[in-house]
Amino acid sequence: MRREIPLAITFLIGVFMLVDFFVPHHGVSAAAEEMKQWGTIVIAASILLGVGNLIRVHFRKIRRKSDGWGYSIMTLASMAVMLYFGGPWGTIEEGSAFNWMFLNMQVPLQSTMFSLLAFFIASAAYRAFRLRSAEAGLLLIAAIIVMLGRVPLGQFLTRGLPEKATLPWLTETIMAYPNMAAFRGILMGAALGVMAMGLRIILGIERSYLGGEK
Amino acid sequence: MGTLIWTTIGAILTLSVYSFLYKDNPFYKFAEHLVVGISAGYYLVIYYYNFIDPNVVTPVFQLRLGDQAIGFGSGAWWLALIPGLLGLLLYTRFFPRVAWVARWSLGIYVGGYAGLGISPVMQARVIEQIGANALPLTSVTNVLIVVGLLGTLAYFFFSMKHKGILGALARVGIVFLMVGFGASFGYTVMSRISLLIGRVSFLLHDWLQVV
Amino acid sequence: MNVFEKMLAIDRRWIFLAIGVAVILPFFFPLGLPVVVTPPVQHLYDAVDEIHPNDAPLLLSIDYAPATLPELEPMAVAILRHAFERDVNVVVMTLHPAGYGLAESALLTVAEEMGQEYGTDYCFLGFQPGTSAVILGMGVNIATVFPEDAYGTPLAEIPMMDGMRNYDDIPLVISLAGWSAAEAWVYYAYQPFGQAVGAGVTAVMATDFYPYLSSGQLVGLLGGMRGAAEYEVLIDTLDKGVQGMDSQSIIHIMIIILIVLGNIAYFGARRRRKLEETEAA
Amino acid sequence: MERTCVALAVAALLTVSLAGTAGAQEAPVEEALLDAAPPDSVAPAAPGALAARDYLDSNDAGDKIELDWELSPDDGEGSCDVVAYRLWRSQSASSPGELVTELSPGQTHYVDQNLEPGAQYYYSITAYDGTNESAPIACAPVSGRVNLFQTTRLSILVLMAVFFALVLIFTKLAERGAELFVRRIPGLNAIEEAVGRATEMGRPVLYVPGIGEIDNIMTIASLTILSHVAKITARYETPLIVPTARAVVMSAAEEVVKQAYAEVGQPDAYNPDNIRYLSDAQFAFAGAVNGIMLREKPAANLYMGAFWAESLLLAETGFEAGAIQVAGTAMVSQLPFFVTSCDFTLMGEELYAASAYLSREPKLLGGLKGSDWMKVVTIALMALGAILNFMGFESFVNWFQTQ
Repeated sequence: MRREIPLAITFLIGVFMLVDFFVPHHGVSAAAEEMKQWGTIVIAASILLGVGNLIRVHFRKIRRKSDGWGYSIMTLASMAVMLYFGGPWGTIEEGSAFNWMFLNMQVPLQSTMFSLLAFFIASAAYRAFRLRSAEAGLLLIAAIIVMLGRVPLGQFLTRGLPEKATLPWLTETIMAYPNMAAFRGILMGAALGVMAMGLRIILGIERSYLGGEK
Repeated sequence: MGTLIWTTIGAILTLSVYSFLYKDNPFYKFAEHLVVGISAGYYLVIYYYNFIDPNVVTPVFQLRLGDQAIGFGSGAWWLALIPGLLGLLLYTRFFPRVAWVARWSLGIYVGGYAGLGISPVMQARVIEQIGANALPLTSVTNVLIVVGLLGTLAYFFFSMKHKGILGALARVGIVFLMVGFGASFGYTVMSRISLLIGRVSFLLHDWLQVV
Repeated sequence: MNVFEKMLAIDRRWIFLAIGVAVILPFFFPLGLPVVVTPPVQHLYDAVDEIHPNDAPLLLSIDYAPATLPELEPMAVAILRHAFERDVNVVVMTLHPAGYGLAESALLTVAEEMGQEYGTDYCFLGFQPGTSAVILGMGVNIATVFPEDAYGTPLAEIPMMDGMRNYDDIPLVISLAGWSAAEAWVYYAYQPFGQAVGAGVTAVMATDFYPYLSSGQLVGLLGGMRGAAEYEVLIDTLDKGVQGMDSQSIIHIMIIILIVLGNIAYFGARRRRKLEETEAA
Repeated sequence: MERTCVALAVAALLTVSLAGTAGAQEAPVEEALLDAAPPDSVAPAAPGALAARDYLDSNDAGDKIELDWELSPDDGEGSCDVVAYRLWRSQSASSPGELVTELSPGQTHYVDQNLEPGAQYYYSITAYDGTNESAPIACAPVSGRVNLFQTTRLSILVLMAVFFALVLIFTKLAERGAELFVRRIPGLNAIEEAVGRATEMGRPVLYVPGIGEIDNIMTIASLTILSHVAKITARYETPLIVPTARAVVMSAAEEVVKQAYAEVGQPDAYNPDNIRYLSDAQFAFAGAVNGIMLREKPAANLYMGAFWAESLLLAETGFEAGAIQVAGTAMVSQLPFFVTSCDFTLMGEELYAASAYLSREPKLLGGLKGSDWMKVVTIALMALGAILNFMGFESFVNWFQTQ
């Protein structure tokens, strides 16, 4: 009962969505659209579970005074502030406190975290691109050619040479052929994996996401 | 003035994140915990206003009585009840004894999207590719693409040991994979640095205004 | 622990420091490392260069969002400078909801710097939702899509806009976008109306746009910061683009050197280990 | 043509100003000059025959109708004063109905969309010069036909059927106990070794199921692998930390881990505080995970699922923290970074294969074998297509062009 019903639901909806792709009829697509929207709503509603978990974990940290509990207060506090400004008595329009906090705290924090990649990509290259094996060698050489081909200096180095010997040309060629061929292969294999998995889910063979077997 | 204050806050947070490059430290911990809290509050609010309120609360509580809306896509209030209910079912997870009920919503969601995903993937990643890769081996580039694709697929062939022809093909596949990985690694460097330049110009130009 | 092993064990924070310096320095001392102008950029430059001064305007669609600002804003600045330098009228609009402020600030800063006058030399239409619909609509009648400019003035009352009907009155459209907007201009302005379209996109997107160039659907293309830098070289006012490319070049080269050093160290250390093993044996 | 238009405009002006004395309405010269179409009392000649038909003998929902017409003689030539074509739609023959759209001169084609399938529509078109409108040209009533099958997608259906057949056949074989060989995937041993090492060192295992939503198949595959990992950690009572970026994934992960601990008879070792929701915001999540790596010092980091730009942020920090790292994703854009910065990486399909392989469940192996033989089928089709193309029979390959 606990498992059969959800599996039955999964099967019915899954098959319906599968069919929808091939049937242009309005009734079908309208129903599919509606169900897609249900999905987004379920996800939107689920955020409360996440926040609940967040509160529980940090609350326990604070109560146990386990190290870094001060920061947990910070997390809960900043969340509370956001909720206060965004709550029914607040507003989320442009210029609102809610919006300001988003634009001037969350956005810069996120884009700075993102920009850390500039540093990490360098350190990763330094330590990972070692000629340990022939394969590693290929990785290394391809990377170097493309890096040179991307910057004006690279162009500068090979100016004068016939077009098909310049680094930029080499770069584009590597990106357009070997690179693309390999990625097509990965994507095709992965696609089959996705479909097999999808089928297993619909048929209820794959059910780990519902929590193990029983 | 107000902007200056906000810019300064942004700048301080930016620097706190960069301090992580030296080592984990109170400033980074502060920034990290702050952004987690803010984003949690942010998404809770945004999800409510963007999905729950317009698609569930409004239609249901207006109980659009008398309007003829029936059938899917009509936005009829009783249709809005269903996702609302599914959403509520999720919350049974807060009560261990009935937590399993949440699986119903999960089942609908996962099942629906599993079915939804299959056909487009088949279309874009397999069918279209057959058309795109049915290339006569009449030019170097065609050979490159076909050989590369064959090799990679061979590498991902699990039903036999990689020996003999299959083994050789798989080796070719690895060659292409490695070249591909190296190339796209190098190709990405530029955009990553652009991000850093963006942040630095925020600090030097928008905040300190020294350049 | 010999020099090689030291190199292998180098604290990666030195690398971070080097990267940081390489990014910051060019802001203060632009090196102006050699930038070779590529054909796509040259063509876009020429297209702008052929527009008659004080006549039919260049339509610049600034469609980027904050995320891609560092790569695309330098393009906007360079193009605007070029146009204003030659007294070419410019109409600016945006198709990205978050683009309004960015487009406005870029336009106003350059206009002020070049002493241009609103309404006679340039004009800002603001944002309209519905990308493809907007582009198609403007092909029939601009005034139906943008009845008034961003500040509520009816187009008819704006000197430079008066009498403008549709793409027949626009010699060139340039879209700067980190998303599909640039393609939208090709599909909905070039295809149906034969409007000349140029584009500026992020470095990552650039490769996807080369086909449009060879097929002539785009008159020219700026790819990422490099495109901006090349344009700055053409109008010889070096700015963020070239600065950016300085940092880019330095860091790219730096990474390559690091890789080489890393390998020297790796092999040096390995040889030494081998030697020790043989001695031990 | 431009020139003729201007000339005609001027000519028109003269006639107007002459007519002016005869009391016809004045036309201010400058205004007229601005506009190729001088305001006159003469309507442009009507466009030629209008034809309407159901949009591309429909694979659509029957809600589109395609219209073609011939240019008005005054469009670009003649009196050269067509500013726009006006397309009208009506449910009855009697009235012109509503204005569908205005189309610029020179256009002769339009597809009217979002109509009611099956309903009858009467279309008419007029030429318009800004003031006057020509007589409407009507055409026979049309209606969109509803289709029940998208014929252009037949090839997709066929190959899907083939694939599913293969999968089901192998699954049945497996259930019957047939020995299905599947070669060992190197990355998989790595997972077990990594977890083993963490156990020896008495330090936790960090398992990141990606930042994909649970509808992402990579995430589902990841959850399957997670249940396998959880069983190992449960046996050795090694703490297992699972940070998530999606609430639903978090609750699914809770189920999976709790279940795994129960199955190996360690229900009490399960610590709910270790399955954490951090943030839906990509880099807030990455930042928080980095924090975990540096403060709770996991000895093994497993990244399995859908990753975007945060991949390298995690892997580099994890390396600095000295953990063994095994990644698995089908995100091609991120594979280069995992491959370079992790000890082992499950690439693309290997991620899906892993879930089947680990749970050693014959049913799951069926899917793997099915995919394998589907690859063979695909390659055969490509080769055949290439040959036929070469010989000039393109229809075969075109059958696979579905967009």
